[in-house]
Parts: sequence; structure tokens; C-alpha cells
Amino acid sequence: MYLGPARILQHTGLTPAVREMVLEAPQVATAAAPGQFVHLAGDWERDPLLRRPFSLGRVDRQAGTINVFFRVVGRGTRRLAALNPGQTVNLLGPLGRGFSLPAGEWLLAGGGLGIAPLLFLAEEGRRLNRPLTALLGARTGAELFGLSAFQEACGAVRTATDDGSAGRHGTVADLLDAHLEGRDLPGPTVFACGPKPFLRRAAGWSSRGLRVEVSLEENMACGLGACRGCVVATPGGGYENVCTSGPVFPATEVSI
Amino acid sequence: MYLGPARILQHTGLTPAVREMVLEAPQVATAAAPGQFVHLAGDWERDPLLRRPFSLGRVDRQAGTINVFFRVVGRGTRRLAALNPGQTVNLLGPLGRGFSLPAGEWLLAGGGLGIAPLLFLAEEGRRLNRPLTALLGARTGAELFGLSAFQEACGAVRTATDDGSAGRHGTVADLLDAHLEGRDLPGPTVFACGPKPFLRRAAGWSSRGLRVEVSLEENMACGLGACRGCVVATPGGGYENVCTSGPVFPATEVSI
Amino acid sequence: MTNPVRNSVTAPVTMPDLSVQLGSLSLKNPVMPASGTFGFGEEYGPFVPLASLGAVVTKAVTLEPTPGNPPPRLAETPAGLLNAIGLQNPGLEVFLREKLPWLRDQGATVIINLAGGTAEEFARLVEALDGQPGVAALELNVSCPNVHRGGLAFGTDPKVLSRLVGFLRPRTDLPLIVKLSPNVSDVALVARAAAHAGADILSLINTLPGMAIDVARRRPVLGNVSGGLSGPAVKPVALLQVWKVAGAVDVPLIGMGGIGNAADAIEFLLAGAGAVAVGTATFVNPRVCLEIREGIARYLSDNGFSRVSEIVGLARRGY
Amino acid sequence: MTNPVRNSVTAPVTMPDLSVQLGSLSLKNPVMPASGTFGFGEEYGPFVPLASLGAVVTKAVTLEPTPGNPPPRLAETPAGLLNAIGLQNPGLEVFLREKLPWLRDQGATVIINLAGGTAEEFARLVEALDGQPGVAALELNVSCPNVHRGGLAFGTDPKVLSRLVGFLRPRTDLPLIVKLSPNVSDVALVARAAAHAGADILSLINTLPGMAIDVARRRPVLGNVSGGLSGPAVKPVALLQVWKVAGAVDVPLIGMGGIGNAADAIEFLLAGAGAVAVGTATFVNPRVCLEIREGIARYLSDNGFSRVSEIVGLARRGY
Ligand SMILES: Cc1cc2nc3c(=O)[nH]c(=O)nc-3n(C[C@H](O)[C@H](O)[C@H](O)COP(=O)(O)OP(=O)(O)OC[C@H]3O[C@@H](n4cnc5c(N)ncnc54)[C@H](O)[C@@H]3O)c2cc1C
Ligand SMILES: Cc1cc2nc3c(=O)[nH]c(=O)nc-3n(C[C@H](O)[C@H](O)[C@H](O)COP(=O)(O)OP(=O)(O)OC[C@H]3O[C@@H](n4cnc5c(N)ncnc54)[C@H](O)[C@@H]3O)c2cc1C
Ligand SMILES: Cc1cc2nc3c(=O)[nH]c(=O)nc-3n(C[C@H](O)[C@H](O)[C@H](O)COP(=O)(O)O)c2cc1C
Ligand SMILES: Cc1cc2nc3c(=O)[nH]c(=O)nc-3n(C[C@H](O)[C@H](O)[C@H](O)COP(=O)(O)O)c2cc1C
Ligand code: FES
Ligand code: FES
Repeated sequence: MYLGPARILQHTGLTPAVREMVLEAPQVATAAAPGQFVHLAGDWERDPLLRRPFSLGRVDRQAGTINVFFRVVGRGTRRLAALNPGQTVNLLGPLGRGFSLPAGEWLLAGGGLGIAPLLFLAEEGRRLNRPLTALLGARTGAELFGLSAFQEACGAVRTATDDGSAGRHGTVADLLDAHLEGRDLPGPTVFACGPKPFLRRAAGWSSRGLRVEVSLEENMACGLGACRGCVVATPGGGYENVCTSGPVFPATEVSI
Repeated sequence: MYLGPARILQHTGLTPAVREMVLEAPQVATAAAPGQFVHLAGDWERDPLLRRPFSLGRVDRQAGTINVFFRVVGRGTRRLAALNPGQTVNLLGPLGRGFSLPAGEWLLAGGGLGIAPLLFLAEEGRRLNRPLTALLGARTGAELFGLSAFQEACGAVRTATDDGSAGRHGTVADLLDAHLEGRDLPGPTVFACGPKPFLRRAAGWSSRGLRVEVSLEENMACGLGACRGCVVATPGGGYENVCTSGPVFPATEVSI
Repeated sequence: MTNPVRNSVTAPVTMPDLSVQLGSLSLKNPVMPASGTFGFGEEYGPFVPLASLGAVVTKAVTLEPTPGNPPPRLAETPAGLLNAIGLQNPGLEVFLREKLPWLRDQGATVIINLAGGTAEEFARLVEALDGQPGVAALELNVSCPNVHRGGLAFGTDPKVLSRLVGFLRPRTDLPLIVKLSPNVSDVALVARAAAHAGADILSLINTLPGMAIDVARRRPVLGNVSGGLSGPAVKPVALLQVWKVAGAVDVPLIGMGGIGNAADAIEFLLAGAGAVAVGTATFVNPRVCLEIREGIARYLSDNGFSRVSEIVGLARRGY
Repeated sequence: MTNPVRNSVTAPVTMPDLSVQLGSLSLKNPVMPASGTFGFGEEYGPFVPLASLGAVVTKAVTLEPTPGNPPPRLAETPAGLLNAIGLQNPGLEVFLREKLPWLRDQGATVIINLAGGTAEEFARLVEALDGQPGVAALELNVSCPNVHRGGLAFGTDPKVLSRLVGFLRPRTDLPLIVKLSPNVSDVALVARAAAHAGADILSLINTLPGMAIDVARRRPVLGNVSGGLSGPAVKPVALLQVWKVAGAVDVPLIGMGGIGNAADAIEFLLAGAGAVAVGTATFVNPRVCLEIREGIARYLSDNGFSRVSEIVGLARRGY
């Protein structure tokens, strides 16, 4: 696991709502698996105080770079957004457990920034020659990203937007239901990442016999499993760390 | 009194230890008097939390600009130092009471960043055709600044450095004592600005019949006289606000 | 009520009513400066029409002129400010002669913060202000951490506080605001004591006792060694105390501690405060009270509320 | 001693001695992680040789496995962190079987933080750990704000605390560290009670009770409603409590609360703490304890001190 500076090689506003940062982090690129994340901080020390977790959105092992995609939502992402190429961030990672990489067909379903880890997963799926379908949703067309990469990697890519500005008028959950409804079992393994209500609906397909893996988000402090701050409840009644047992869980093992 | 944004027009490292920032602030430039200060904040909100006070180091009424000179000592000045021309600071000012501008000879004595307000005072003195002498001290030659402006304005300029790297080996207090020792009274009005031990020594000359004015520094919150946080003790036993009754005081009216 | 978007669509788009009623005290809006951070109003007059504030809360007034503590009196800390002013003020007489008339002329709703070392001192202050025109309410500062006599003890012992409030209550018809000390294990207990003894309104929190040390000089930074901590750093502590007191008493509350913007203020309203006070943030932005007032108005209309009281305590449902 | 420069010139330039002695507890250096922020050490093993720390202080161990509080358990606040973990831990048995042996193998000086809901629970924990090889001291967590039974009450009532410590004292020869609650009006009172009842060392502060509200959802952010505030925001409060306790008792202190760098740690040493613990800052920089250790060494040699004990309480001279 790497802890130290990572130089910003590129930093762009990919869409009006989504930023992409390319970081020089060869140790992370080598070790990373889809679904894992990195924990970033600037040199701002106290404001914000804690690191911020971001999914590995793309990894170039050859170049030793990783890409993170993020939306500006609060203080931390605002300060990240102000950094320029040549500056460094402090990086801890790769962290957590990623997606299983099973045999058979994969169905990648992501909403909003939940698209980010699926990009890495799609590229891995292509390397492994898995039949891939991607279902991608966002609030508006301007928030959809990575489409060409998905198109290259996947047999089919469907999109939806809340405002109908791109793809189907609706959510990625609607796409998922439409895609799976009436299909014969065993169907594909579903990899879902996005807002909680969507994950809940995706998880519902477990009861229909599909393997569904969800990628969760929780407020984090250490990112290492030490503080027990980032837990999700489990059906058994206890709690699991999202940072070390997840962020990706089989949908049956967590109570979202 | 102005409260609002001020654009940074220039920002340079004047010497390795002293930065100069030129701000567009026509309302301040018009109203300012030597010895007054401005209260600055960036858009960082909480870190640091409070504004930071800086002497008006130079004022160009025509151009509507003011210059502040500062040393990086902590979080606030570090963040100020990182700002670039074109960005803005939030400015409150001009604040406080400046130097009296009496008839007769003026002796300007400044140590370290205490030189800054004397620059403005020297230019005002020249406009008023006062006979001026400047005594300037710093830790090393690299921390002395504004020399050419003082040379233009003043009949004589003497310098001293703690390490002897420029001017006399010693402090501005030594210069002051050497300059005044043995002189006939009434001598010049002394304007002193710098570290407390120096101000104490300068104040000592009041008892020899000279008018001495000292410019004080205290931690400030409001800068407006409301919080009573920035006080200096007075010989009468009470306290005076540095921000509104000062920062410049006749040396006889404060217990430094 | 839980879907902000639906509400904002169905509710008529009118300017929300910002006035609040704290028992018998009527305020134009729920935002006021906190005592001690706004002087007697004069210094902020150039920036804020004082009549536009919910109220003007004065610096503590004591019976005699109080010189205050030796400097340094201020130290900045992470997202916080330590102060040890020591209640410096010109005393009751000068206040009545020079400060109050000016405040009255501004059309401000004036709340006077009072500090006494003994119950008798408090009584004389209360009696002197009762019946003065232009005074809307009195705030009893029983919680200042920066004075060595009496003050703080009143605020931390429920019995002593109860006796003090009961002693002062009959001496005025003005609403009595009791400013609670945050420096207690169970603030609800103290709040109940004050309310039962006749406090009309409770205000909280005052500053938390704290200190800083200069490692170069190896001495405390403050002349008084310790001071009171305010600013964003204390907001979580303040908010929980308001939450607890709102659950313990029926009297209205003025919440404060670290409020710097409208969202902060709304947190306090949702926790159960009927109005809020803004202290440290005023030092950075003299107009912050007005900006917070606007922000609250926007929040109300964006979420389909028509008056402030509709959101007071709203985060408490179910607890 | 007051001129740092002269001292650094005249003193021989040797590496200062960082070891500290807290009563009968010997530590290699005065810097340790704070309980609950370092797990049982395993997670930080990749970053820090555990034997290089002054001590490893474990997450609280309870008699039975404790599931902890519902999420969200964390909320960032200005320069602070609210947590409501609820003492999640696998319980004594698993601790003894799986965690302690590993810690012992690292060569770490192990301090075990214990939490019980009743005096009897505490007693069973203490007895189970007494005599276990590789345990250097026990820290009694009588001050956690995040559990609903017992815990906090022990820490806020001097009589109850005194009884608890007296009850546990005879049950072990290990040094007993009592972790005081900061949530009291007079921490010196509680400290004296703990010391007189037999505490060998006092540690402080635990987190301050606080909360945050989500204004969009109009609900508390934390699943548990309230949590404990830690981080730089609380440092001034923590430092004053250490200062006060150092003036009230003779037992050694472990100071903590908002320490993020060597200067912060040195403030606590100067205030009278014999050692320091670092919590929240570890989350941002897993190596922060080592960096603080180096910073203290540099401060000592720059200022002509040859051992840590020379600066403990040094800012107190004259007070
Ligand atoms: C495993 C994981 C992977 C993530 N991957 C991405 C990604 O690829 N792209 C992206 O844009 N966002 C991602 N997020 C969410 C991202 O971490 C938050 O948007 C970010 O922390 C917000 O920080 P802020 O300071 O701007 O917001 P603030 O709201 O000011 O943050 C306040 C606190 O809340 C926490 N927080 C706020 N939102 C979230 C959230 N959704 N999840 C977890 N903590 C949160 C922050 O970390 C911080 O501690 C991921 C979260 C997790 C847990
Ligand atoms: C009237 C006045 C005029 C000043 N003029 C100048 C100037 O022209 N150039 C210049 O470089 N400096 C000047 N100073 C000092 C300057 O304000 C401080 O250096 C600056 O506030 C330090 O901020 P910081 O965050 O970098 O340091 P920190 O040490 O992190 O600041 C912590 C706190 O201490 C306060 N503080 C620290 N040093 C001083 C100080 N010497 N005086 C007052 N408060 C202090 C800060 O304002 C802040 O509240 C002046 C101070 C006053 C009161
Ligand atoms: C400089 C200063 C002076 C204060 N003086 C008083 C006072 O005289 N009376 C009082 O009741 N509270 C006083 N307070 C406390 C504030 O009214 C308020 O309770 C506290 O600062 C918390 O609010 P804030 O975080 O918004 O500043 C003072 C606070 C500060 C910072
Ligand atoms: C996430 C978290 C968990 C904690 N768990 C415990 C605990 O189990 N036992 C305990 O005595 N203190 C616990 N604490 C308190 C810390 O040990 C420490 O007293 C406090 O956080 C102040 O130090 P800091 O500001 O450096 O974090 C915990 C603190 C945090 C932030
Ligand atoms: S963030 Fe600390 S355990 Fe997951
Ligand atoms: S800084 Fe507030 S009175 Fe001077």
C-alpha cells in the first residue's frame, strides 16, 4: 500500500459536472483492482481535516498513472478542483476490496459518479474477454462521462438521464429493470454503483437469483479499518467496514 | 471606511523575507493616513479564521492603489503569499489612528516590518516638506526594504542589521540612541515602529523631552473597537484599544 | 414536508415571514449579534442598519466600570478564537448616559447583557434597567469564563442559578434571558432550573474554557492564562446543547456558538432554537447577520415554508 | 532556561533522551496513538513499526463483543471530527486470543483501553488482563460519550469515579490509567478523586459531546444523533484541562485532544503532561506519531534540553 505524494499530471473539467484528475502513482497503478479506491488529501491540513475517498476510475499500469473522476460537492472537492497539474496530492491506497471478476456475462450499472469505478471494471472485463453490457445514468447528459471507453469495451451501452437530455428519460435503475425483466436465469453478474436508492433496487435482483455486487459509500476517517467509522449494517445484525470489507459487497451481505 | 474586495495588481517577493502586494482600493487610498492599517482576509473562510492587520506601506491616491509589505510568519501570511495578481482579497479599512504630522523635524525609526508604515510616513513628510531622517534596522541586509524611497524622501538614511550584513552591526535602537545622544533639545519628533524591546527603548526618549510616537501591534479580532481584544495597558491603569485609539500612540500614553 | 422539491413547487411563492416571537419578546427576524462581539452597536453602525437586525445584544454591562484582563486577550486556534476580555465595559452609568440613548435612536431592538459578581449586583443592574425606554429584554450573563469572581459559578450549579433567577425575576417586567454555561455535565439540568425559576428565554452557548501555549516563549499566550473558545470549532458542542435543552424545557431558546453562515443558523433552528446569535463570524464579516437573514429567507421559500417557526425544532421529529 | 538560543549554544549537541517514566510505566518516548484511533495496531503496522511508538493504546475492549452504533458514525466539522462508533469491538475473548498475541509479537508497549457498563464488568476485564504477558498498563475508559449505559456517568461524578477506581485498584498490579471525562465543570475535582482512589496515571481528554444536523434532510447527521468531537478544534479545551489537572494532582498525565504536530504535542508537555496521545491526526497521516517524536527531539536539542522531563510543566512556572 502506498502512502505519499502523487503528482497531478492532468486535471480537466471533463463535463460541466465531472472533473478528471490523472495522478502519477506507479505503485498504486500496479497494485490496483477495479472497485478499489484511493484516499486523497491536499496540503491544506485542517480545512478540510480528513482525507477524501475516490474510486479508481482508470488505471494505466504501463504509464504508472491512475485517474479519478469527481464532482465538486463540498469543501474537500472544491479544494481538489483548484489544484493544477504539477502540484501534488497526498495519496493513500489502493484501499478496500474491489469487484469479483467472475466468469460469464457482466452487467455494469452505474449512476452519477458511480460510473467511475465501472470504467476501470469495463477495461478489466475487456482484457478478460467477458461479454459486457453497460447501463449508465446521470441527472443530465452533461454528467455522463466515459461513454467512448464503455463503447469500446462493451457489447452494448445504454444511457438514461433524469431530464431526458441524453438516452432514455429515467434512471439507471429503470435501465436495469428493463434490461433484466423477463430474462432467463442464470443471467449476468450485476455490478452496481451509484446512489443508495438505485443500489437498493439493484440489490432486489439478488432475490431473483442473480449475483449482484454493490459498491457503497460511507463517511470515512482512516480508510484502513482502524476507526470503525465507515460501517454498513449486515443482515446478521452486526456491522462491516466499508473501507476494508468493501466498498464492494455482494448485495446479500449488506443491509443498504 | 471600505469593506469589500480588493484586486491584487502586483505581488512580488521584494526581498527573500519581505513580500509586497499592490491592491486596487481607491476608496482606501483616498482616505488613508500614514500609520493606519487595513484588515485583510482571503476566501479561505476558516483557516485562518480571522482577518490579518497590515500597515499601509505605500499609497498612490492617483492610481487608487495601496501597497502592503509583509513577512510570512504563520498560516495567514502563508496563504496571502500564495495569492496571485488578478485574485482578490477582502479588505476592511483604512483603520485606526495614524501618526500625527507635526511641524519640525521628523525622525523615522523602524525595525523589521516596522519599516512599512514609515515608508508612507516618509512620502507624506516629503509632501509636507518636513526635514526627515530615517533609521532602519533588520536582521539581515536581505530584510531591509524601501531604501531608495527613503533615500529620495529623507535628508539622511542610516541602516543597521543584527548580523552586520548591511549598514551598522546592531539594531535600529542602537541607531536611534546614537543619533539622539548628546543632541540639543527640542529635537525631532520620533516615530518608532518595530519589535517591542525597540519601542520600549524609543519610548525612553520621551522622558528626555522628545515627542515619541510608537506604532503598536496586538492580536486583533474586529479591528473596529468592538471586541476589546487588542488592548494595551495605559499608565493610568486602564486599557486602550490598539485598533481604534492606535495603532499609533504617543509613547507617554501607553505602558508597552 | 420531507420532500423539499415538491413543497417548493406547490407552495405559493411569497416572501416568508421572518419575524419570530420568543415568549413576549418580538423580533423582526431571528438573527442577532452575540453579546460582546458587537460592542454597543456603534462600531458596526457603518455596516449594518441596526434596526434591520433581529436585535442588538450589547457587550456585558457591569455595575461599575470594568477594566478587563491584561493583554494579550485574543488567540486564534484551529477554526476558533480564544478571548479573555474580562468584561471590559464602562459600567452602568456611562452605559445609560452614552450608549443606550444612541442605540434607542437607531430603532434597534435592544437586549442588554448584564454581568454581576453577586446576586445583589445583578439585582441593582436589573432594577436600573427596568423601565428604561428602548430596552426589549435583559440577558443575564451567568456563564462568562473570563472573570474570577462569582460569574461562572452561577451558571454551573442548578441550585445557585435557580436562586439567582428567582431573586431577579420579580424586579422587572422585561423578558429575562438567562445565558447558560456550556461548561456542565448536564446542561438540561441547569436549563430546567433556570426555566422553573422564571427565565423567559434561555440563550446558549457561551464560550468554552480553553487555553493556548506559546512554545517558543514557553508561556500561556493569553495574559489571563485561560480564555473562552468561540467560533466554528465549538459549533458541534453548541448544537448538541441546544438540542438537549430544547428537549428539556418549554421556554424559547436563542442558539449560538460557531454560526458563520445561513446553513449553520438553520442547524440551530432545526435543533430547536427560536432565534440565533452570531459572534465571532461578525469580526470577519461585519455584515454577516444580514447575509444569514437572507439565507434563512431563501431556505424557507426554497423549501416551501412560510415562516421561521415552521422549522424550529423540525429535526427533532421522532426523537 | 528562558533564552532558547543561548541554551542551544552552550549545551552539548547530543541526541536528547526521549524516554519517559510515568510512575511505574516506562515508555521509549512520549508519543502514542489515542485509543480508538489505532484499532488494535494491525492496520497501522504497514506504516509504523509499533515498537517505535511510546506505546500502542488499543481500541476499547469490552467484556462481550459490542456491535456499535448504527451508521453514519462520522461527521467532519470545522477542524474537528464527530464520531459515534459506540465502542465496536470483538470483546475480551477474541481480543485475548487474536489481538493481544499479535501486538505482543511486535515488541510494542501495550496499553489496553477498557470499557465497562458497570463496576463488575470493569472488574472482570481488569482481572482477565492482570498477569497477561505483554500488557504494560490498563486505561479505564470512564468517559466515552457514545454509549448509553453507565460509561459517561462514571467519569462525571467524583464520588462514583472514586468508588470505581478504589474497587478496581486491588485487582491488578498493572499501572491503572484513568481516562477522565472532559464534560465536567471542574475537571480538577474529578482528577483528584481518581488520583486519591489509586489511579497511577490520568489521561485526558476524551471527546467532547457534540452533534451536526443535515439541513437538506433536516435530520441529525449521525445515526446516534450525538457523537464525540475530536481533532484540532478541541485542542484549546484539552490543553486547559491538562493545565488544570497538572496543578491539582501529583500523578503523571497523558495529554491528548487535537494534537496534529510536534508544536501541539509540546504545548501539552509544557502544560504538564508527561506524555501525549494522538488520535484524529493519525487518520490523515498514519505516520504522524513518528513525525511528532522527531519534532520533539528537535525542539529539545534546539533549545538545549537533554530529556523530555525537563520541559514537562515548564510553562507553569510562576502560576
Ligand atoms: C469508496 C468511495 C469511493 C468514492 N468514489 C468517488 C468518486 O469516484 N468520485 C466522486 O466524485 N466521489 C466519490 N466518492 C464520494 C466522495 O468521497 C465525496 O464526494 C467527497 O468525500 C466529498 O468531499 P467534500 O469535502 O467535497 O464534501 P463534504 O460534504 O464537505 O464532505 C464532508 C464529509 O463527508 C464525507 N462525504 C461527503 N459525501 C460523501 C460520500 N458520498 N461518500 C463518502 N463520504 C462522503 C467527506 O468525505 C467528508 O468527510 C466516493 C466515496 C467512497 C466512500
Ligand atoms: C496594526 C498592525 C499593523 C501590522 N502591520 C504589518 C505589516 O505591515 N507587515 C507585516 O508583515 N506584519 C504586520 N503586522 C503583523 C501581522 O498582522 C502579523 O504578522 C500577521 O497577523 C500574522 O498572521 P499569520 O496568520 O501569518 O501568523 P500567526 O502567528 O499564525 O497568527 C496567529 C494570530 O496571531 C496574530 N498575530 C500574529 N503576529 C501578530 C502581530 N505581530 N501583530 C498582531 N497580531 C499578530 C494573527 O493576526 C492571528 O490572529 C501588523 C499588525 C498590526 C496589529
Ligand atoms: C470577544 C468576545 C467577547 C464576548 N463577550 C461576552 C459578553 O460580554 N457577554 C456574554 O454573555 N458573552 C460574551 N461572549 C460570548 C458570545 O456572546 C457567544 O456566546 C460566543 O462567542 C459563542 O458564539 P460565536 O461562536 O458565534 O462567537 C463573548 C465572545 C467573544 C468572542
Ligand atoms: C473514531 C474514534 C474512536 C475513539 N474510540 C475511543 C475508545 O474506544 N476509547 C477511548 O478511551 N477513547 C476513544 N476515542 C477518544 C480518543 O482516544 C481521544 O481521547 C480523542 O479523540 C481526542 O484526541 P484527538 O483529538 O487527537 O483525536 C476515540 C476517538 C475517535 C476519533
Ligand atoms: S474509515 Fe476507518 S474503519 Fe473504515
Ligand atoms: S480588535 Fe476588536 S477592539 Fe481592537
